[in-house]
Parts: sequence; C-alpha cells; structure tokens
Amino acid sequence: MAKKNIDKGPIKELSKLLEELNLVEISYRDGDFAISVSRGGTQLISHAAPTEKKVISNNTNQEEDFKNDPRAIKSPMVGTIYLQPEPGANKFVNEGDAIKSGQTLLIIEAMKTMNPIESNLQGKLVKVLVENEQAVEFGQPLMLIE
Amino acid sequence: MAKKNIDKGPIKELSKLLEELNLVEISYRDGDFAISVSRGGTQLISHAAPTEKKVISNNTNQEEDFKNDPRAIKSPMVGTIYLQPEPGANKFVNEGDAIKSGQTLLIIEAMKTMNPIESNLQGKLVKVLVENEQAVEFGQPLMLIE
Amino acid sequence: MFDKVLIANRGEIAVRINRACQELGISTVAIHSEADADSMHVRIADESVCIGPNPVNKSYLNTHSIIAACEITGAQAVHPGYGFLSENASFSKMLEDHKLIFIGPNHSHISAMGDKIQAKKIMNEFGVPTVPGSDKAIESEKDAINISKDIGYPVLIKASAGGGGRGMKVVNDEKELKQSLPIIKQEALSFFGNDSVYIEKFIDSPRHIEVQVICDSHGNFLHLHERDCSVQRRNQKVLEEALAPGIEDEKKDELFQICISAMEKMQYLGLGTLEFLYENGEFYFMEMNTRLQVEHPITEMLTRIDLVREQICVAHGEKIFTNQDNIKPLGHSIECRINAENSSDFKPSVGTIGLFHPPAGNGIRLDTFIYSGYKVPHYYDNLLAKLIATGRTRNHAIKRALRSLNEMVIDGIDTNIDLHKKILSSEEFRKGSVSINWLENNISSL
Amino acid sequence: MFDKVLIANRGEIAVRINRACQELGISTVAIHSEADADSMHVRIADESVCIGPNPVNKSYLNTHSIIAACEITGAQAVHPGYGFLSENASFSKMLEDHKLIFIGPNHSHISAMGDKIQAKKIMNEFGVPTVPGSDKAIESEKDAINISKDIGYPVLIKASAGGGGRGMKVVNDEKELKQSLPIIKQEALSFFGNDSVYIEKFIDSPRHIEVQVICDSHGNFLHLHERDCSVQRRNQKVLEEALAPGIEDEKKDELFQICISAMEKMQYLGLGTLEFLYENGEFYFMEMNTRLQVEHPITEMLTRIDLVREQICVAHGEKIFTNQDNIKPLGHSIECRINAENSSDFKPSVGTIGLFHPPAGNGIRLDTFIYSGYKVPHYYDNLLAKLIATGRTRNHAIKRALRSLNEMVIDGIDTNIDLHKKILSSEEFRKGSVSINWLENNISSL
Repeated sequence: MAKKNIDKGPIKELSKLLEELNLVEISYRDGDFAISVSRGGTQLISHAAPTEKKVISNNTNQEEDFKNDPRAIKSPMVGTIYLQPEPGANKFVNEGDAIKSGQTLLIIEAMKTMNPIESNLQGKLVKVLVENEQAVEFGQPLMLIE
Repeated sequence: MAKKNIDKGPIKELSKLLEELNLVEISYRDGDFAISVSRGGTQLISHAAPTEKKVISNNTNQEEDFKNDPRAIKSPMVGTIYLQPEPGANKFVNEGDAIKSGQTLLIIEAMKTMNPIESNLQGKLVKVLVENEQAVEFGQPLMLIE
Repeated sequence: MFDKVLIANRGEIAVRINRACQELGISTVAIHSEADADSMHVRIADESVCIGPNPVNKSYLNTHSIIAACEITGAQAVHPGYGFLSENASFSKMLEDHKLIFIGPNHSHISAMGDKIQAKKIMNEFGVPTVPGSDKAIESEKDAINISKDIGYPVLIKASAGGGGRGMKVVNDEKELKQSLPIIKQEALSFFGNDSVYIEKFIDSPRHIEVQVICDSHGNFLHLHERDCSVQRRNQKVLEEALAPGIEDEKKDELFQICISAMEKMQYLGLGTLEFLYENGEFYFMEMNTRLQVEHPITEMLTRIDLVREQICVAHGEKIFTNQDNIKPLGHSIECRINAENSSDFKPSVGTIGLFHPPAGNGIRLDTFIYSGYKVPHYYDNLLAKLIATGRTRNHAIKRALRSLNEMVIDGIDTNIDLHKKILSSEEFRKGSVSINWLENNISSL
Repeated sequence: MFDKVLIANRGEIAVRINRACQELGISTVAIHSEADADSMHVRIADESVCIGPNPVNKSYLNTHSIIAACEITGAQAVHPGYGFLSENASFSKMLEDHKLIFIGPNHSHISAMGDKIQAKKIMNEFGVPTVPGSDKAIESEKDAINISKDIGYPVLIKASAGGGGRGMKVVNDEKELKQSLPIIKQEALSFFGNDSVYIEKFIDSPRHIEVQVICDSHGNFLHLHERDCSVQRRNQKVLEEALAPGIEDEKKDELFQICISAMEKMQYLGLGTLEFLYENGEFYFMEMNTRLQVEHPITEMLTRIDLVREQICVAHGEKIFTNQDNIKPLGHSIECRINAENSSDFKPSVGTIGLFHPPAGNGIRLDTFIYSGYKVPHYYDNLLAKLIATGRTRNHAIKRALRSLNEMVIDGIDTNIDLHKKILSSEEFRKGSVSINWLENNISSL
C-alpha cells in the first residue's frame, strides 16, 4: 500500500470556516474526496438564556469592557446618577480634568438620599461613561481615570 | 488477500490536527482510503443514558470491536444461534477450519424457523464469537474469517 | 400484570411508553435500527435488540424481526405506539398466533376502522353522524357524477385506504370531477396499493374535533372528552388543545353519548379516537384511530388519567379504575409539536443537537427523546418533542406555553419553535375556534 | 394587576416567581450579586440589576439596594420568595414606607409569627393546639426547673428567636437542664442576638405535618390541605409529600377548621403555613411560616391552584378565584430536593455542571435554575432543583419519582440523587408515616 498523504490544507480551511460561521460541523465531499470536521464542547456554556433581556444599565459592549479596567471608577451602589450638585450648576468634573483622590465625581441618588461618590484614583479623567439621571447598578463603570 | 498494514501516519497526523484546531471529530476520505478520528471528553455526547442497561447480546468490549471488522460474519436477523444441525451432532464449523464462501456456518432460529447462515467470506475461521442457543440481534458479529 | 413488554417504536412515544411500563413495574425491551443504537428509547429500556438496518421497512416495520425479538427476550406483549405497526391488523393477528398480546384493540376492529369506507358505514349504522357521501367505493364515472349531483358540489374524492392527507382532492363541478377521478385512482393505487375511492361532501372550513375513548373487557366504555386539533399544516396537526373552545357542553355531551354507544355496540377494547369535522354546529365523523394518539397528553393533563398506563392495564384484562362520573376535566391544555424543521420554509432539519435546554416549571410537561449531543437521523419523522402547557383557563395555558417556548433551547438544528410562538401570539388563535384551513391561509402573515 | 415586579431572590424560587409573573403579563426585574450575573433568574427576567457583591448581607439582604433597584426600574411590588428577606418585618415596613407592595402578609403578622413564643401564645388563644410548655420566656433557672417538672421530662429548651434547627436542646432530667440552660442562652445570643429561651414538652418521634393556607382581603380564608415533611436530616426537609398518609380525614378536617378560624381571627393575608408535630393522633403547633414554602409545588399539583400566581393576585387586592368547596386534592405528590451535596457524606459540592439532562414526561415537574455549563457558586444554599412526581396513588407517585430520578443527569458536581433513590426504595418509607427522626436514624443502612 502506498503511503497516504493527508492534505491538511482543506481541513484547516474548513476549521477556520467553522469558527468564522459559528458552526458546529461541516461535511464536504467532492467526488471521491470527502472531509468532515466538527467542534463541540463550547455549546454547553452558550445560551440557556432564552429571553431577550434589557439590562437596566443599558450596557454597551464598550462599558462591559471597562468592568475589569483598572482605570475605572465603579458604582458602589444602585441608584440614579447626577453629574452636577444641583440642576443648572456646573458638573463636578469634566473629561480632561486632573482628578485628585477623594475628589467628588458625581452623586448617586438612592432611596431619596444623595450620595457623593469620591474618586479612589488620581490622574486625568479620560472618559465619563454615564449620563445625567442615568440609572446604574452595583459595580458599573462610571468614569475612567488614568 | 495481503495482510493489512495499518498506516498509522495519517491517523497521527489527523489526531494532531484535531488538537491543534480544537475539533471534536475529523472524517477524511480520499478514494478508497478513509479515516475518521474523534475525541471524547466533550460532555455533550457523554451519557444521557441514565438507566443501567442490559443489552440482549451481552456485548463485551471485544465483540463491540468486531462490529467494524472486515473479517466479521454478522447476523442478518434477530434470533437464537444453533452451532449444530441438531442436538448431539457435530458443529457445522470449528475454529481453525478453512471456510469456503457459501458454506453453512450456523443456524439462526427465528419465529420457529431454522435459517442456515452461509459464509460470504472465504478463509480461515479464526474465532467463533457466539455460543450455542445464544440470542443475537441484527448486525451482531458471529464469527471471524480471515 | 405483564412481566415484560416489547415497545415496537422509537422516538418520544417509545420513551413515553417505557416510562409507563417502568411505573407499572414492567421490564421493557426496546427495539431499534442501527442508526438508533444511541437513541433515548434504547438508553432507558431494560433491554434492547437491534432488529435491522435503518430503512423503516427493514426495522420498525419488520414484523418477523419484532416477533423474533419477543421470542429471544421473553416479552409477553407488544406496545406498538402510534404510526409504524400500530394500525396493522395482520401484525396484531400474527402476535395473537404467537400467543403474544398486542396492546391495542382486537385486530378485527383495527381492520374494520382501517378501511375508511367500511368505518364510515359501520359508524353510520351505529348512529354516528357522518359526512354525506357515497356509502361505498365509486364504481364508475357515472356513479361518481350521480352521487356528486345528489350531495351537491364541492365534493371530495378520497382514496378508501388513504390517510395522512394523501390521495384526496376537492372538485367543484362535473368537469373537474371527470378530470380528477382517474388521477386520484392512480395515486391511490401507487400509494396504497388499492385504487378504490369514494366521494363525500366537501366541508369548506370545518374544525377538527376528536373524541377520546377508553374501553375495558369488563363492559366499561368511557369517553375522556374531546380535543381540538384544527391548527394544521398540510393535513398534519401542529398544535392541539383540550377542551375545544366555543362549543356548547350539551352539543358535546350528545356527541360523547353517541360515541360511547357505538363503542359498546362494537365491543371495542382499549384506546380509540373518533375524529370529526365540525362546522355550523354539526359534527361529521371522519375516521377512527384505533391506537394511542400523538396528542394524548393534553387529555391526560385535564382528566389526570394516565392513558398509556390504562391502555396497558386494559390490554392485560384489568378493569378501568374509574367511571364516567368521576372523569371531570379541569383547566385547559395545549400541546405544541416541536419538529426538526425550519419555522419559515418547513424544510426538515437533521444534524447534531448542541445544547438542549428544556422548559420546565408549574403546568409544563415535556415529552421528548432528545438530549444534548443527540444526532437527529434523517430516516424517521421529524417530531422532536411535545411541549404540553396546562393552565386554569385557555388564556393561562396560552401564556404558559409562550413563556415556556421562550425558555426552550435546541441548538444545532432548525425547529418550528418560532412558528408556535407566532400561532400562540396571534389574535385569531387567541379568540379560539379557528378552522383547519386557518394556519395554512395565514402562515405568511402570522 | 402590577405592571412590574421586582423578585428579591435567586435560584429556583426566583425562576419560579418569574414564570408566574410572565404568565400574568407582569414585567420582571431580577436582582443579583456579582457572582450571579449568569444565573438563570437573571437570564429569564425582563430586566436585571446587580445590587452588590457576593456575600448575601451585601446583596440579597441589602434592603437599601433592593429599594433603590425598585426606584430605578419603576417596580411597584417586591416578591421576596423564601429565605432572605421573606420574613423580615422591617423590610416589609420599609417597602410600605416607600409606597411599594410587599408580596406577603402584613408586617405585623410577619413580626408576630417571627417570635416563636408570641406565635405560640397567639395560636393558643385562637384555639390551635400547641406543645405544652412555658407560655413565655424562662426568667430564671428555678422557673425552668418548675416548668419542666410540670410538663414532665424530657423537655426541649428552645431559643425564642431560633429557627432552622439552631438553638435547641433536649434535656432528660433536672441535672441536664441546669447544665444546658446557660449554654443554649449563650448560643441564642450569638446566633440570634437575643438570649431569650423557652421550654416545651419534647415530642419523641413525631411527624412533621403542615397546613397550607391562603387568604385574600375579601374575607376568604382557605386551607389547601396538608403536607407531610417528616423526611428530614439535621432539621432540614429532604423530601416532602402530600397528602399525609395514614391520618384520618376527620382528624385532618378538624385541624383545617382550627387553622382557618385562626387565620380569620388574625385577618391574615396571603400564603401561610402552619407547621405541626403529629404524634399519637395529636397535633401540636410549632410555628407559622408567613411566606411561600420551598415545598409549595406538591400542593399545587394536588389542588391545581398556582400558589405563586394567587399570592401575587391577593397581594394586589384581588379575590381568590375559587372557594373551599371546590378545592379537592387529587392523587399523591412527592417532592425530592436535589441538593449539590454528596449522597453519602453530605459535603456540599460546588463547581461547573457539565451535562444537565432533566427528567420529564407525564406527572413530572422540575423546578430548577441550573443548566448545562452553569457554575454553582459557593456563596449560597445548595438546592439545585426540586423534582415533583405526581401520581394517582402514593405508590404510583413513588414509582414515578424513582423512574425520573433514574433519568436525571447532573454531571460535574455531587448531588443527593442517590439518597432520594434509597429513601424511595426503602420498605419503611413505602409503608408511610415515618417520623422526623427516621432518616437520620436509618441513613447509613438505607
């Protein structure tokens, strides 16, 4: 019997396609030549999350990314954001400001109580991730300071 | 028939690819040449087979191995095996015998009818996998002829 | 009770029957084709026998193999489920000849009801209302023309041996009749091996209402109320409900009495379903199914009687444990048939199921044989699961069905889950009383 | 009806409540700790709010965060489930102050029943039979000695604020009493912040029988019959059944009348459970749970009343849809609590669930929140699922529970599925009427 050579090219191609098209299995046949590749395992943790869900924080992917960002100031409580001390007043802080540790960044209202949120970081405020009067949940990134 | 040499090279190659590409299964066919490799471990295909089950054929792992063995004579029907034409008589065939194609190997009784089972292979009877009066199911390997 | 029963079926119904046997303390033997070696009905049975290759005529319809499987396992009885051999009188007779019990009615009843013309005639004699039409097979074109004139067009030409929506045609006038008659006869011959056809009044947009009966060998002939199976596509039931909305109780009771009396006259045994068309307050007998129905669970949920358990018990000669006065259906139940098919183009889908996450909770029952990682073969029908939602009111049952369809995940293959959501959300379905044409006519706008 | 309800819980009960809300057309808000972001109760809710880090006192017991979550989502009512804040009178009061509805009884009833001594006193006054004992907290050692002499040893010392089997001790004579009293008081102080204890007759091997009630604000006070929760381990219920086997109906009816009359006198609202010890034909009131119980589904299966749905409805001021005469429990139902713990050494198990294949079919209900791939966190209790098997008779329910436990697959972590199989297979359990000590005493020989 002649030594058989496996042509790996098509397997790699199909495997890439599998990923790209988010498939579990591809079977391919052309005359006498046939390949089938399949991938399992990952489906388990996929989506037993049937209902469309609106998360209160209106998380964008962008925000989600900042969850583990060391620059993020995260909400210590559930409530409603106020970026100014009172209506019409100036914002506590603006993008580009130099922020000192302990400086008040915004207010979160919860149970009719106004809770000033102070910075635990020092540096430049590079991004405000929330809007005035937006509802936030615990742990939600509010601002980025670097 | 020439002794079959398994070409392990392609199997190893595919198996490596399987790992590399994080796949569960690859089937490859090129003309008469075909290989399929797969890896268990994915929980998905594991065991939604809760009850302990006694399969009628009392399959051992050994028998299971012969299911895809080209040397196997497989049962064409469900029934009860008789290795002799009648009680007390000699067996139709014995291990070590030279078997001709068309030769009667055993009888399967089904619905009170005796069905002689003839060999579709030619060669030496290397193993009898069933016992007298044993129940067999469709496709069960009965004897090995090489 | 039987010690061991062979279940001559596959899929969800084989699993269903296996469960009933286990609960009765009966050992079970599963049969399977080669492709089904890993199927759930094999996995949960006490024993299993591979009876042949994948094509149904060589495996699940292979009567010789099935009887041989009884012999080698010592099974005393065979439960045929639905489809396959469940309405095969000669199989039932064969079992009898081999001293095996067929869990179903007497073969003479199977055979009488299997012939649609004869069935109609028998029921007519028993006082069951039938669709006006030829009482026997059409003998000639002239015969067909005369009968159609009597009944009044449109009329329906139907193959005597037909079923499953095959071998039938509506004709609106004599010209169409003349054209279609030979075609239908030819179709009947090739599909059913019998070119006998009959003619009946075409009921334009009826509902499909069916009555469930159960009878024992001790003189008990009971009805378990009705089911409404009007939501159909291509003559296949898609979604069933019980009880039927919008029909007066007296009207139903009258029908039940007629059905029961017919069963008594027949001395019928076991489960049976009398199927009726219903239009303008009138019921017309269509046919009787002499077996367990796919949609039996909705009746179980309302009456709390385990039909499969009772079916096995009466086949063994026991008495039904209850009586008509104690059968009081409570609430409303809906069954969604979850098929492996695309919700839009209805193409059947095969392949490997990735994650299977079933719905659950109060009022939800799921009858299925699939599991995460199961490979759906292309050899057999595409029913994957039956989702049965039961609530106190019809509205509650609808809401419950919807919330559970939302919970359900079947990855890797196409299913008709979305179609069911659309049906259950549609205004017209919610109003109740849709006809058998409703789904087909509205499917694109749902 | 409410437009939006916040569900202040997690796990299977949050999923259960979410389903009831969906079926009522109510939008739902899930709350969750950081670890629970992927939990099923979050996935199936319409909205979700992360309310704190993983420890329960910072998340699921964080009343301020929960009320803030109501504010930002506009939820009008809070369903507390069981455990956590469900019997927290001050939380209920806080909600009232914020014009939010607590789906449960009035906070004064929660508070009255939360104090075991007061509860017993109130029930005694209402004619509910209680265990003979001190009607108030023990004032001194001498007081304790006198009372114990009156009742007769053995007696039980119990923390007034106790629960869940903590802060109690049986003493057999005066010497033991003197030794144990200070220890229990100390334990009571450290566990419950209150060293008040009382003494009552120790009932040796009673059964745990409880009566379910539901009351609306329109003068309807109904009982939904009883449950038998005697199969316990370390004072935790393991398996419950309804109805209780081996107790005469008249005896039960008498008890129901007393319970109902007490509810009427209290003007109780919502769901409640009166727990009794039962021995030698006598019932002794233990405590009243002023909330939904874990084991509520078995009552739902028998009465076909959706307790969570009705609980929400009566909290909204509606009338109960039915009346006492129409409540006729039918059949027998068994609940197996499937915990993430080893069946032999009962060590809790955490980790990632591989394949989850739930049992299903006729008579099976599964209430759970797990799914294939779910990571079981170690912060919370170990209840994974409740398997509820219902049949026509007790024997049928047992067989059905067994066959479905055999179908169930939960890979990757330890569960107590095997323990349930052993319980259900044991001769003594099958006979019925085991005492609350039975499982503990026989666990190694099952």
